[in-house]
Order: sequence, then structure tokens, then C-alpha cells
Amino acid sequence: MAGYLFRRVLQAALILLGVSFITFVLLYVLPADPVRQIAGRSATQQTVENIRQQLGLDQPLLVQYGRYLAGLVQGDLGRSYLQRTEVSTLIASRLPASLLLMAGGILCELVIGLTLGVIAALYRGRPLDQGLMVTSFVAVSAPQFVVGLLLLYVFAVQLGWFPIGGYGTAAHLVLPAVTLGIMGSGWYSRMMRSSMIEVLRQDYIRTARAKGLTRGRILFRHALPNAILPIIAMIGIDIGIFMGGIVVVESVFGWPGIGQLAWQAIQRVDIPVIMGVTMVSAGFIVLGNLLADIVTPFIDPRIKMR
Amino acid sequence: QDYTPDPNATPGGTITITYKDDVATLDPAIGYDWQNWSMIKSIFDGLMDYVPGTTELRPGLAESYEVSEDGTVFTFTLRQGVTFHNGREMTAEDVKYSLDRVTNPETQSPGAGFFASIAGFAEVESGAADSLSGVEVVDPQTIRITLSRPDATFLHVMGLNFASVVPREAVEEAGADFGKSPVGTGAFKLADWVIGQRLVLEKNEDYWRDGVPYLDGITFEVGQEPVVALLRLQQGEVDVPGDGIPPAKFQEVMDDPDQAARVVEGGQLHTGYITLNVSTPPFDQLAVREAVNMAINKDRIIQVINGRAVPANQPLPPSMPGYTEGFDGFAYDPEGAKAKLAEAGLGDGFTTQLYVMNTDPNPRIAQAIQQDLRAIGVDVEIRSLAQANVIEAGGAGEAPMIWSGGMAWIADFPDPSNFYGPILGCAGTGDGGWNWSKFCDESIDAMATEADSFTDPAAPERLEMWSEVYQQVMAQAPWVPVFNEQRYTMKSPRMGGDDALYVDPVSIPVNYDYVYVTE
Amino acid sequence: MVDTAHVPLHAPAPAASVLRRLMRRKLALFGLAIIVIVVGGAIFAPWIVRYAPNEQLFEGLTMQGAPMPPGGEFLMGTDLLGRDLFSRMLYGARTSLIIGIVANGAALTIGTLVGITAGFLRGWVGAILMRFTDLMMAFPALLLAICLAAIFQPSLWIVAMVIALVNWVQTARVVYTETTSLAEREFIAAERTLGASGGRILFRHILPHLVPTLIVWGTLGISVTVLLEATLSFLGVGVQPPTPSWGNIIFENQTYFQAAPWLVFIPGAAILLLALAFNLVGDALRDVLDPTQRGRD
Amino acid sequence: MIVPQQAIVAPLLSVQGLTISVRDRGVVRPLVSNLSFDLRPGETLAIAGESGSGKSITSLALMGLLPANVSVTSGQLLLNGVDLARLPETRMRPLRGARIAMIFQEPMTSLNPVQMIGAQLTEAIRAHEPVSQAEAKVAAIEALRQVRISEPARRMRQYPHELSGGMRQRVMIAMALALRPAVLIADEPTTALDVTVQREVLDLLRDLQAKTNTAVILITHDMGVVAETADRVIVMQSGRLVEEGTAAQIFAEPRAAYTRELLAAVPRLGAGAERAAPVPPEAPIPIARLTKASVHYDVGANFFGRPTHRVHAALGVSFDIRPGETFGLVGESGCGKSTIAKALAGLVPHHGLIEIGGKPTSSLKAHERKALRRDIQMVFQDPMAALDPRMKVGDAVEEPLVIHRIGTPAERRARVEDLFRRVGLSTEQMSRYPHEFSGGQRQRICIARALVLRPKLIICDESVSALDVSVQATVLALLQELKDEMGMSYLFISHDMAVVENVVDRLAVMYLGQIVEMGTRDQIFGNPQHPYTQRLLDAVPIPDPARRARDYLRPSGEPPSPLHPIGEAPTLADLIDIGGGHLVAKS
Ligand SMILES: Nc1ncnc2c1ncn2[C@@H]1O[C@H](COP(=O)(O)OP(=O)(O)OP(=O)(O)O)[C@@H](O)[C@H]1O
Ligand SMILES: Nc1ncnc2c1ncn2[C@@H]1O[C@H](COP(=O)(O)OP(=O)(O)OP(=O)(O)O)[C@@H](O)[C@H]1O
Ligand SMILES: [Mg+2]
Ligand SMILES: [Mg+2]
Ligand code: NI
Repeated sequence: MAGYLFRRVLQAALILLGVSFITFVLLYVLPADPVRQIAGRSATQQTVENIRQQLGLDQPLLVQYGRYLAGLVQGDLGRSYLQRTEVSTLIASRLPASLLLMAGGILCELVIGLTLGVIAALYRGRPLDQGLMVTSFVAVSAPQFVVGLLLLYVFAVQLGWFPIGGYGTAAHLVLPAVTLGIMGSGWYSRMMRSSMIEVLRQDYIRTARAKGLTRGRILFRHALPNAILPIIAMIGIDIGIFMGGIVVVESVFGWPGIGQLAWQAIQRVDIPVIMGVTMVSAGFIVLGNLLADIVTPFIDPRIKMR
Repeated sequence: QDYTPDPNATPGGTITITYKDDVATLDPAIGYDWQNWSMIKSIFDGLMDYVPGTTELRPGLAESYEVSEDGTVFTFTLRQGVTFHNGREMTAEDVKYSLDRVTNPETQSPGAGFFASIAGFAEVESGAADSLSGVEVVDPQTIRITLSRPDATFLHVMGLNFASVVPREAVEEAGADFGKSPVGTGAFKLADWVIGQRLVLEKNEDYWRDGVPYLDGITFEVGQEPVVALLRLQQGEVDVPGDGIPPAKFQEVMDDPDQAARVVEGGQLHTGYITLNVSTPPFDQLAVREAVNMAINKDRIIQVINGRAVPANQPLPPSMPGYTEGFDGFAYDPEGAKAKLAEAGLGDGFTTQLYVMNTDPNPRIAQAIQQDLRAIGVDVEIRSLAQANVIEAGGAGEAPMIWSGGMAWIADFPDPSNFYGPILGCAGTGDGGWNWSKFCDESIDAMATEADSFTDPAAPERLEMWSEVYQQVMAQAPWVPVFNEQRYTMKSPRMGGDDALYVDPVSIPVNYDYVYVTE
Repeated sequence: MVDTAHVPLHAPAPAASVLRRLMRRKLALFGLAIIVIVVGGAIFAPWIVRYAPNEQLFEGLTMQGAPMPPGGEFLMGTDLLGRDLFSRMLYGARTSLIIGIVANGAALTIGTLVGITAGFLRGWVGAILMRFTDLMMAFPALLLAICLAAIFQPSLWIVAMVIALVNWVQTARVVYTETTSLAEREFIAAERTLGASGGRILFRHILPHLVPTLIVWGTLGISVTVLLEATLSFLGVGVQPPTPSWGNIIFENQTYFQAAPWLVFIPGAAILLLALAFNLVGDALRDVLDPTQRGRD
Repeated sequence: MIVPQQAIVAPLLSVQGLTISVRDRGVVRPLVSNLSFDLRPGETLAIAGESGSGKSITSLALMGLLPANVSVTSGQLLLNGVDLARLPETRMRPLRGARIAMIFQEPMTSLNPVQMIGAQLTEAIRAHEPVSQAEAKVAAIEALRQVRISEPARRMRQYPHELSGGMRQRVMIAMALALRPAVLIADEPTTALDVTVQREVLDLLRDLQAKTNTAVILITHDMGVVAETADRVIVMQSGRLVEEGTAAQIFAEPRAAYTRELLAAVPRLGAGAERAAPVPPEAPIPIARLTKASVHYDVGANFFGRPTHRVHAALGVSFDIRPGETFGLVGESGCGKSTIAKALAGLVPHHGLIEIGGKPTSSLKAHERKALRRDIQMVFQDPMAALDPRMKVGDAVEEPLVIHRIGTPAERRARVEDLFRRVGLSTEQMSRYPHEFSGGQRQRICIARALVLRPKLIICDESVSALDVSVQATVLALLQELKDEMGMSYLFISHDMAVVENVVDRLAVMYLGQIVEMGTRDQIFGNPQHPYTQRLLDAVPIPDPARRARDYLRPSGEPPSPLHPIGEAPTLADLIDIGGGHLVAKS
């Protein structure tokens, strides 16, 4: 167990190293000069060169990367070129909001997706099932920006049930979380449906029925825990997909998360911030997968950590 | 002549303003964004200031100033009893420190170049000296600034945010984080800042100008999509949308008389233009550049942006001194344009690229331009990219055409010289420079230098000269001036104060010091 | 002896029979019809539309510069530049079909190749491939897309390639898991005892079993890729204007969802319908291609 | 055992004119027609019949667990006078598990894999009795003790995969009996188990029934099991009852032709001796020879991902297979039979020497190895799993020819068609898929596939174990016939001693990866020396009700594990020749 964990953590660290290198190279070859962004339009050539030198951007790629790594292992993510603040401060101030939103989104997509998936499986082949299937396509194909604005318009502006954007209370979280979760709920409902159908065919379900258990108990104690197993690995993958959605949702709802930070940084090639956000989100994706791998054996005793 | 505040103004109340993008920094030496420009204006003061709602200079922290005959020595007498937010009194030492700081390469100020005319700038820039030799503290109330050459715009420069006076001890204490905990002499001071969410300014009770500000506080909420901000304004949750009325909502707002009444329209020191890279064929031929100028249907483009601009025919916007009234420029004439192309031997047209920043409405404008040029046989490929990538392509001289929207020149200060230097002068043509046309005419450059050597910026001969400069530029047509954008903003019903304060040409978007709330 | 020989014989040629059995399903037929209409519309667009897709019509905007609502002169209204939306939708279908089918197909192919190779070969090749997949998974897809698109000047094919490069990861994971479990199955061991080569086992025996999974991922991927293209356009690295695509029509106009709802909801509905159609056909195809379902439809 | 007096005891369960039909694409087709029988308290009723005759469907109908498209169309199912067929689900549920319980054929998959044994047991108890969790737990442990599971308290916290098949089946029985139901339906409870385990489970059922007076319906197609356990028997064929009577009657004087056929097909221990064919003589070059062959699997992982343990699945195994011979390999599940087969077929790496036709397999080049594949073919235990479900069976049989590039398409076609006829299938069936065949037919397809390359050796790994007796008999006959005709050798792996005795010439008995006894059929069956061999023979059920109730030597505890820490290997037992090539391990 300890050995397994150690190897997985080592693997995760290597993956993060790879991510950092690829990002660094990509940003290096990107046709945009961060120094121009810092120096402003009235800067003289001399000023530009000064800044380039101060930031070490005149060094060869590998030297720059080495420096970045050296900082990274000491927990130093560098300073933002444009905000002139520690990247770690910027991220730390925005991360909680993003995590909250992500947690809300995952909760939302699981609750909606799994419920619909189970219902569809129970009503397999009937009109309700087909209706739910179409619903799941709608969910999967709806652009998040439009969904977000629509929800905002209907539930916040017209009905006034929720605040119009912003951050703070639980009421603020509902609409962004739903927007973020809708797309995933479509996927989950489809996967849960097929997983559930598979499980409902299993012998042990028949055994449970033969024991005279109620439908509810069979569903919740026997079918669900088994059906949910293949879903767990998906949640790990999901975090990566969420990172993309978060940019859009945060901007619609004025949610102060790292998505907005990333978007602004990309627009203006604020390399330390881009690197920082990338590393943090990659860290979460890796962590998510790691957690999924660690949690699975607890739910499924057949799987050994190896 | 000074400003008479609104007699109906009542003190008290707080207002809410929203922005899409985060506020990067409140360090006056660094801040150069749409969002933080006006905030810095309210937190800090410089020696010079502008009359609210106008482009007229007035003394700020300087009570008075004297200019030497040759226009190279400025002696400022400071106001007495002005204190920083930390309670200490401001002195001439602080002014010197602030100017040294902004020009020091370590500070990496994007505005350092504005101070190039101060004696000793070159030494500081190259790192040979760490203090401007041209700035001398005569006594605690007096500071003398010597220029290496006459500079008509110098007083405007001293009114820029970059010239704000900062207290040394606060800067040194905060170190690199001064931008997050600013200390100035301005009407407001920073009360609270939650990065990415909200920034709260509160009234500086000890402000040196009497009677202002009226507001007790201002809350800036950032990260708000402009459409959402407007929805909130309509619900009464927001007082001023910092990013203006989003195009998607413009029609709706204007169609509702109640809302339209609260829309404020104002001119802006802005010109939207297309740069034509004169160093690459076929734009190295004047006839081709003229053809492009004649091919653009500016009225149609303005229609596409809901009429929120006026057609332009020269680099300067109409409200800028030195604007040439009655200048003809190029009229819309596709047939003439074709003839010009034929004259250049390109009767069959050619293919080229138009770079454009990727935020609405710029790609749309680019498409309108594309259609106009297709009409004269020029095939334009659009490259819609992030701001940084467009700037890079422009600086490297890779972009044959660039639509300036989104990165456009909004003047830093109301002086005609502001539209020349880096964007049309020879200095900006180097690799990475902002002169994206790579247009360089030594004789025009010489005339510009001469115009700037006047001592009085408003001297009629000087303005005449600038007018001449821009006419000569247009004769070579390195740009297609397309329109001068009008600013439309909106306020909540409770907002009071002159409309001009809401479209203040300097303190964009609102001059916080003078507005008030009516309830 | 028990011969449960009660199953009637299916003689006709496979392709024809697949199509025939597909046609027997109402939903699949509906899906097929939509696909045919969309593809037909895309191919024959020049003969169908009244206006060129990029023509900014003078009468397409009001004097205030507002677009025209659907109906009347313009079937689906006009966009913010006064262009005919119907025409843009038809031409946009070309782009979206290329993205949804080619880019998505390429992603599926890459993912399948990586997953199947890693799952079948195991060993260090498999380990390297899967670690690489993990790495790509941890890499924020959008950032990768933005960087790639900024480095290579965006064109339709570059965008398609970028989308393929970003989207293969999930498929690779899923295919990997399935391949490893398939490789454990006894009939694969049986193939080995017959002396079948690795390639033969892979392509003749493992690949066909992945078909249902690939159909599911492939069809779901259509809307995902079409929307990703839209997001890329939004970020300014997608298919460049004025080339229309359903995705970029939505993104260009998304803030106008109140002022000009048709500009958002018509292309939105089109993406939805196309995705739905492919899903319906895919679902049916999966059943029809599955020999163990024979005699049950 | 005393047969209950029929006249006095009222039936507990009475099935009257039961017809069960399936609705398939609008067509209603009966699966069971007009079935009637009675079950009395404390009685064991066996339902026998070939696969697909409707045995399981009948029992599911009793439980009210018929699949959605299958329903009782007429007749009555009276339990104490209540008609179960007409009972709504809400009233049926309390009866299930409490009054009428069922054990299923597949112990491996019938327990919820992610729930602890204890939870699954207490849940069943609490579903019917208003007891506390603690009381239910006590009852559950008691039930486990009843079914003679060692350390019941610890088992409660184990998961199904941590138990062996036999133990799982005992858990199922404990679960079924915990509430002392009046009727227990056991649907092929031992088919998936080893002979030795089967023996234990059957004994257990019998003991428990004697204690609780539960009426048992035992469904099986193994006439040996029927003979050993049943009081009365009904025989079904194609959904109809063909014969009913006491066990003694059925075995002594079967009336229906079908019953006679069924009985004739049952392999009997000792019957093989009648076959007087001589053992093929030793040849200079054996078809295959294993010399001290070992196979191990590494499991577990330490800190650095290196394995910690080793399963010594086969250890120092030596034997040879002579041309034209059928060599048997017997032993319990997990003793390493399949491992030997896989090593021979080159599917797992081995240590020691394996020669095929005199050539050591490990030193072969790739093309030689491929050529070798032509000489050795394998027929697996589960024909469904061994055939690619997405490939037409004709193509599957043709595939080896394609792989080895033999013949033109037309020639191949001809050869495949010929083989289809040889194994008793029609050539039209070539274009069907595996799922469209019965188990016996599928196994013939596998045999055809093995034969198509005309190999010298066919490995039959439990090739008939999953089949019905009658089907088994025909497949065995087919194998014999093909051998006589083509002269190939077989390596015949089975745990069924009766079958082995009927087909092999020589055999080896394996235990924990090693051979414990080897010799000719007559030597082993006539004079078993090793105690393990004797135990295997004792466990075989005898299809004769007159000879039941032998005392069976129960093994004490679990068999030792083949798992050892790396570096430690089990000791090799020497084999001693006790005359005429009869080798026995020194114990
Ligand atoms: N859900 C179903 N739909 C249609 N036919 C079914 C269904 N379940 C069983 N059958 C058919 O009913 C018949 C009887 O099946 P049943 O399972 O009762 O056989 P069995 O006697 O138990 O055989 P085995 O010994 O193989 O278990 C078979 O022909 C089978 O194909
Ligand atoms: N891939 C594997 N990894 C680890 N252990 C294995 C593996 N395959 C088989 N074993 C173990 O090797 C031993 C021998 O297995 P094998 O399959 O040869 O038994 P068998 O005699 O064929 O049993 P059965 O009658 O159940 O088929 C068993 O303990 C089994 O658990
Ligand atoms: Mg059965
Ligand atoms: Mg085996
Ligand atoms: Ni080894």
C-alpha cells in the first residue's frame, strides 16, 4: 500500500514535470513577446532590453526552464509580469472559488446525471428512457456560455430567485454550478444508464431479489454501488474537462476563480501566471486521478492497489 | 480658471462600478489599463491635473509653476499641508523620489519613456545613474526640473498617472507589492481589495481640495461580463458599467426612453485606423495605400457598430487641439480606388492579411473592411488573434494590415504630439516598435520635433505645425483613419453630477472625485 | 442430442443487410434523414441559397445596425453584419461537418491506436504510451489548443488538427482499459494457440469488440468537437472569419442572445440536432453491428 | 432414508398444469407446458433433464422472479394453498427468502462483490424478521456455522472474492436456510464446483435438510447427484414432464425412452474397464515430453513494484504423451492442470524442458514456433468464451488455415465444410454466430477448429465439463471417433474421474502443482495408491440410489496454498515406480 502510493506519487510528479516542460516550451515558441506587454507603447528600445534582461528572458530556453524549476521546487511560482504580484498569491486568492465551483459542478453533474441515468436504466426502452436520452444529448451539446446566460436571465433577472452573478453565498453558487454541471450530467446519465443496465442483469441482483428485499434496497445497496464503480475513474478524467468549462462559466457569472485569471494571462502572455495556473490545474487533474485510483479499492474490494 | 463644483452636490453614499477584467495594480508607475487608470487618478495626485470633464490643465499638487524663457526649466511650488494617506506631509523630496522611481529601469514602468526629455534620463535608463540629474529639490516646497530639450507637452506629462507623487517609506515598506497597497495623496484611499472580486475605495477625509470628494466610498466589482453588468444596472445593483454599454445591449437601451435618458455620450481622444505596412509590397506603393483609403466605406462600418462613432479622415480626433477642420481626406470611392490600383499595376487586385484583435466588435469591423476591399479586387485574409499576438505581429512588421481596434490609441494626454511619436514617427519603426505601418519620413519627424520644442503647448503656431504634420502624413497614406469612437456610458438613476464627468476625457470612465449620489 | 437450430438464416450481404436493418428502426431513420439533409445542404449550398454566405447585404441591417429577424426576405434572419443566416448555416455546415467528422474521427483514430497498442503490447511501450496519455490528460486542453493554434496560423485544417490532438486522450484511456480486459479473454488465448500474429489478433479480434465503445465516444464527440471549435473561435484561434461554422456563429453572437436570439439558438439547435442524429444512428448501428443481437430486432 | 408416506402428508407445494410462455417479438411461445407435481415437507424432489428443458424457468416461476418477457400463462403454483402465480409483488416479496428460498447455479457471481458476506446475510434476515442488527449478526454467524464454514465470525467481514467457490456456495446455502424456509430450490448448486467440493456441499444440504425438515427441489442434470440425494425424481424434456417417480424406480426401471437415454449417457466409474484397448506402446520420439517443467506466476508488489509472492502453479512436472494415446490429467481446481496445458501450447513461459516432436520449444525461432502451432491445438473448457462472439463460426474454423496460409479460398472452404459435417453440424450453419448455437454445438465448432490443421496433439482442457451428460457423451464419442480415424493424441484434462476413466489410456494425478501419481488407467483406477487419488475417486457420485450414503472422508480444512514468498519454493516430492510404470509420490 505504502509502496503503491509512493510509486503513484512519483508518477504524478513526473507527469507534472512533463506538463511544466511542454507548457514552457509552448509559451517560449509562442509568437508574442511578454516584454512588449510590460514595457508599453512609449518604451524605448533600451527600456525593452532592460526589462528583458531583468526578467532573464534573454537566456536560452533550458536555462530559463531550469530557473523556473528551481523556483518551483521551493514553492516559488514567480511573479506576474503584469500584476507585479506573486503568482502564488494570485492563485491562492482565486483557487478557493474555483474549487468551490468545481465541487458544486461535480456534485451537480453527479446528482443530475446519476439520477437520470438510473431512472433511464430502470425504464429501459420505454418512452421515459428515450426522453431522458434526448435530454442528455441536449445537455451535452448545449454551449455553456449560452446556457449560463440563459439561466442567468431566467432565474436571476426575470424570476429573481438567485443573485445576478457574484460570489459569496450558497445562492451565488447554484447557477454557475448548474451551468458547469449540465454538460457533464449528460455524459454521466448515459454512462450510468449502461452501467446500471449491466449491473441489473447480474446474478447477485437476482440473489437479492430472491432474498425478498425491497426494490429500493436492491437499488441502493446492491445495484448502485456496483454501477458506480466505472464512473469513479471518469470523475478523475472529468476534472480536466472542467478546467476548460470553468473559464467560460466564471466569466459569465463573474465568479472570481482561476479561469478568469488564466484567460487574462493568456490574452496578455503573462507567462508566470499561465505557468502557475497550468501547474495548479494539472496538479488537480493528477490528484483527481490519483484519488480515483485510491478510492476505487475501498469501494471495490476486488481491486488491489498494485 | 478653475472648476466650480455642482452646487446641488450632497456628500455621502457609496457607488458600485463593474469591470470585466481584473485590476492589475494600483502602482501609479505601472498601472496602464482601462480599469486602473481612473482609480489611480483618484488615489494619487501629480503636480498637474485637469479641470474635471475637460482637457484643460490646472495645477495639482503644485500650487504654481514657472517656466524659463527657453522652456527647459520648470520650477514648481508645492501646496502646503498636503498629507499622504499615511499622515505624513508631502514634500519636494517625494516628488524627486517619485520621478526617479518611475524612470528607474528596475521599476519596469511602461510610462518611463514619457519622461525622456528630463535631463539625465538617458543615464538613468542605461543604469549609469540612479537619479535624474534634471530634478532638483530647491527647498521642501520647491522643485526644479530641467529638460534636456524644450518639450511643449511636459506639463501634460506631469499630469500623467506615471508622474504621481508617492511616499518613499510606503514604497519601500511594501516593496514589489506597492501596487497592492497604494499610498497617495488622492481623494480616495484603498480600503479593501479582494483580488479577483472587489476593490473598495474610501473617502480621504483629509483631502487637500475642499469639499470633494462627495462619495464616502466606491466599490469596484471585477470579473463581470459586460452584458451581465448591464443586466445588474437595469436591476439597480450597479451604478456605472465600467466597460460601457455592451454592443449587444445598445439597441435595447436606446429604444427605451427611460434608459436612454441615462445614457451619456461623449467624445473621446480616440481614432480607429488601419495600418498599412509601407515596408512590404504592395503597400510600399502610395497608389495602393490611397486605393485602400478610398475603398473603405466608413459609414457602413459605423452602422455595423450601431452608429457609435463618427467617420475619421485624419489621425487626430476632432476634440484634439491641432485637428484640421475641413480636411478632405479620402472620400469613399471604390471606382477611384480601382483606378488607383490599376495605376499601381495591380488592376487584378492582390491578396493580403488583416490582423485584428479577437474581441467583439473588432472581428466584425475587420469583416466589413474585408468586404470593402474585395469590391476593389483585394483579397483579405483575416487573422483574428489575441491582443498580444497582434501586437507582436505588428511590432515585427509581419502584418501587412492591422485594424487598431481594441488596442487603439486613446491619447494619454490631450496633445496632438501624442498621436505621432511611437505610432507614426521613425522612433517606433524598430523591431517591436508600435509604429506598425513602419512609416518613417525624416522631414515630417523633424517638423514634429520642432513643434514639440515650443514652450507653450497651446501656441497657435504649434498647433498649426501639428496640423501640417498630420496632413503630410495623410498625403502618404500609411493609415486608413476609419472612425473616432464616441463613448456611451450609462448611470443609475441616483447618480448625480455633470454629464461631462461621466465621459471625462482624462479620468476614464468617471471622474469619481466630483460625482455624487442623490439619495 | 440437442440442436437448438431454431434461428432463421440471415443470408444477404452484410453491408446491405446492415443498412436494411438500420432502416427498420424509426429513430435511426430519423437520424439518418437529418444527416442526409445536413450533408446535402452543405454540398448543394451554392444552389440552394439566395445570397452568398459572406455577403454583407445593405438591406440586411436596419439603419441602427440591428440584424433582421427570421422570416420575410431572410429565412433565418441576418447576422450582425447583415449577412444571410440561412446561407451561413448551410456553408457553416461544411466546416462543422469537417470538424465533427474529420477532427473527431482523427481524435478517435489516434486515441484508438494509442489505447489499443498500449493495452495490447503492455510492457514498456504500453507504459510509455499510457504515461504520455496521462500527461496529455493533465495538460489543460484549452491552453494546448490556444498555443498550437497561435503557433500555426489558424486555418480550418489546422483547427481540425488541433482539436484532434486535444481530444484523443479520453478515447485512448477508455480503449486501453477495454483492450486490456479483452486481451485477457479466452478467445484471444485461443487465437494465440492457433498461431495468429499480434496484428491479426488486434485487427480481426480486438478491434471489432471495441466498435460499440468507439461508436459511443465517436458520436458523443461530435458535439464536443463542434463546440470546442466554437470555443476556439471565441478565443480567437478558431476557424478565421468570415468562414462560417455553426460554432463560431454562436460564439460571435452569444451576447446577443436577447437582442437577436435567432443568431444563437438556430445554430445551437443545429448542433444539437446533428449530434442527436449521429447518436441515434450510432446507437442503432451498434445494435445492428452486434451479431449477438441478431434475430432480436 | 425413509420415504414419507404419500397418502398421509398433504403437499406443501403443489404445481398444477403450469404453462410458462415467452413473448418474443409479439409471438407467444411456451417454454414449459402443463407441468404438474407435488412437493411434501422434508422431501427432496429432483428435477432432471437436459439443458434448456425448462428447469430453471420453472424454479424462477416459483420464486416469482421470471424475466420481464416471460410469464405464467396458465396453471397454479400452490404453496400451502396460496397461488403464487397470482400473488402481487408486494405480497410475494415477504414470502421470498422466508418461506421459499433459492440457491443459484453460479456461486461465483451470485454474491454482491462489493458487500461483505456478513452484510449480505444479516440483510436477508432483517428483511423478514424484526430483529436488531446485533441479533441478526448472531443469527448470521450461526447460519454460517451450520454450513460448516470455518471461523464464521471472521468470514462475516470478508468479501466474496476472498472465498473459494465451495465456500461461496455454502454462504449461499446459509443465506437461503437462515430463515428456515419451507421450500428450498437449489438450481444446479454444484455444477460449477469440483468433485470434492460438490461432495461436501451435497452432504451438507442433506444434513441440513434432515435437521430442519425443509422441502428441497434439486435441479440438476447430473444423474449421479440425483441418485445420491433425491427421494423422488421428475424428468423433463423440452418443457414437458416425461417421467415421475421415486429415485429407486427411475434408476431401476426407467419407463420413458428419454429417461433411459439420459441414464445411458451417464459416465460411470468402473465402466471404462470394459474397454479392452491396449495402452499405446512407448515410441522413440513422443509427441510431447515434459521434463521437470515448472511454471510460476508472480504476484503482489513491494515498494518498488517488484512482485513479492510466487504461485508455483506447476512444479517439476514430467510426463510424455505417446503417439495415438490419450493422456489424462486430473486433479482439483487450481492444481495446475490448465497451466500445464498452457505451457505446452506456449501461452505461458516455463522452466525446465518441454519437447514437442523431439524439439525443445524454448529454443525455437519465430517461424518454427508458428509451425509448431500447427501440431498442437487446444480445445477450451468454455466454448462460448473461446470463440470470438463477433466472428461467424465458419470463419472461425477457417481462420487457422488463413493464418498458416494453407490452400486456396476454395480449398479451405471445402475443408471447413467437410469438418462441419464430420462434427455433426450442417454447412448452412457456417454463417451463424456462436451465440446462435447450443453449448454442445459450440464445443463441436471448437473441436472442428482444432482439427482443421490436422494437428498431432489436441489438448482438451475440461472440454466436456460444462456440457450436459447427453451432450457430453456425444462429444466424447466424437473425440474417440476422430482419434481412431486420424490417429492423433489427446491431452485430456478433467476433474471428473468417471469421464477420465472412460477415455484415457494413461493419466497423471496432480495436486498443488505436482504430480502425485501416474500410471495407466488400470493402474490408477484399479490400484490407487496416493491418498489424494483415493479421495478424488471417493468423491465421485454414483448414479445408483442403492449405493448412496457412503461415508466420505472429509478433508480437514482448506487445501494448502500454492502461494509462496519469493525465494521460498515448495519441496519437490519424488515419484517412485511401484511396478509397471505406476509412479507414486512419496508422502
Ligand atoms: N428470458 C428468456 N427469453 C426467452 N427465452 C428464454 C428466456 N429464458 C429462458 N429461455 C428459454 O427457455 C428454455 C428453458 O430454459 P431454462 O433456463 O429453464 O433451461 P434449464 O433446463 O434450466 O437448462 P440448463 O440446464 O442449461 O440450466 C430455453 O430454451 C431457454 O432458451
Ligand atoms: N495469471 C495468473 N496469475 C497468478 N496466478 C495464476 C494465474 N493463472 C493461474 N494462477 C494460479 O495458478 C494455480 C493453477 O491454476 P490452473 O488454472 O492451472 O488450475 P487448474 O488446475 O486448471 O484449475 P481449474 O480446474 O479450476 O481449471 C492456481 O492457484 C491459480 O490461482
Ligand atoms: Mg438452468
Ligand atoms: Mg483449468
Ligand atoms: Ni521465471
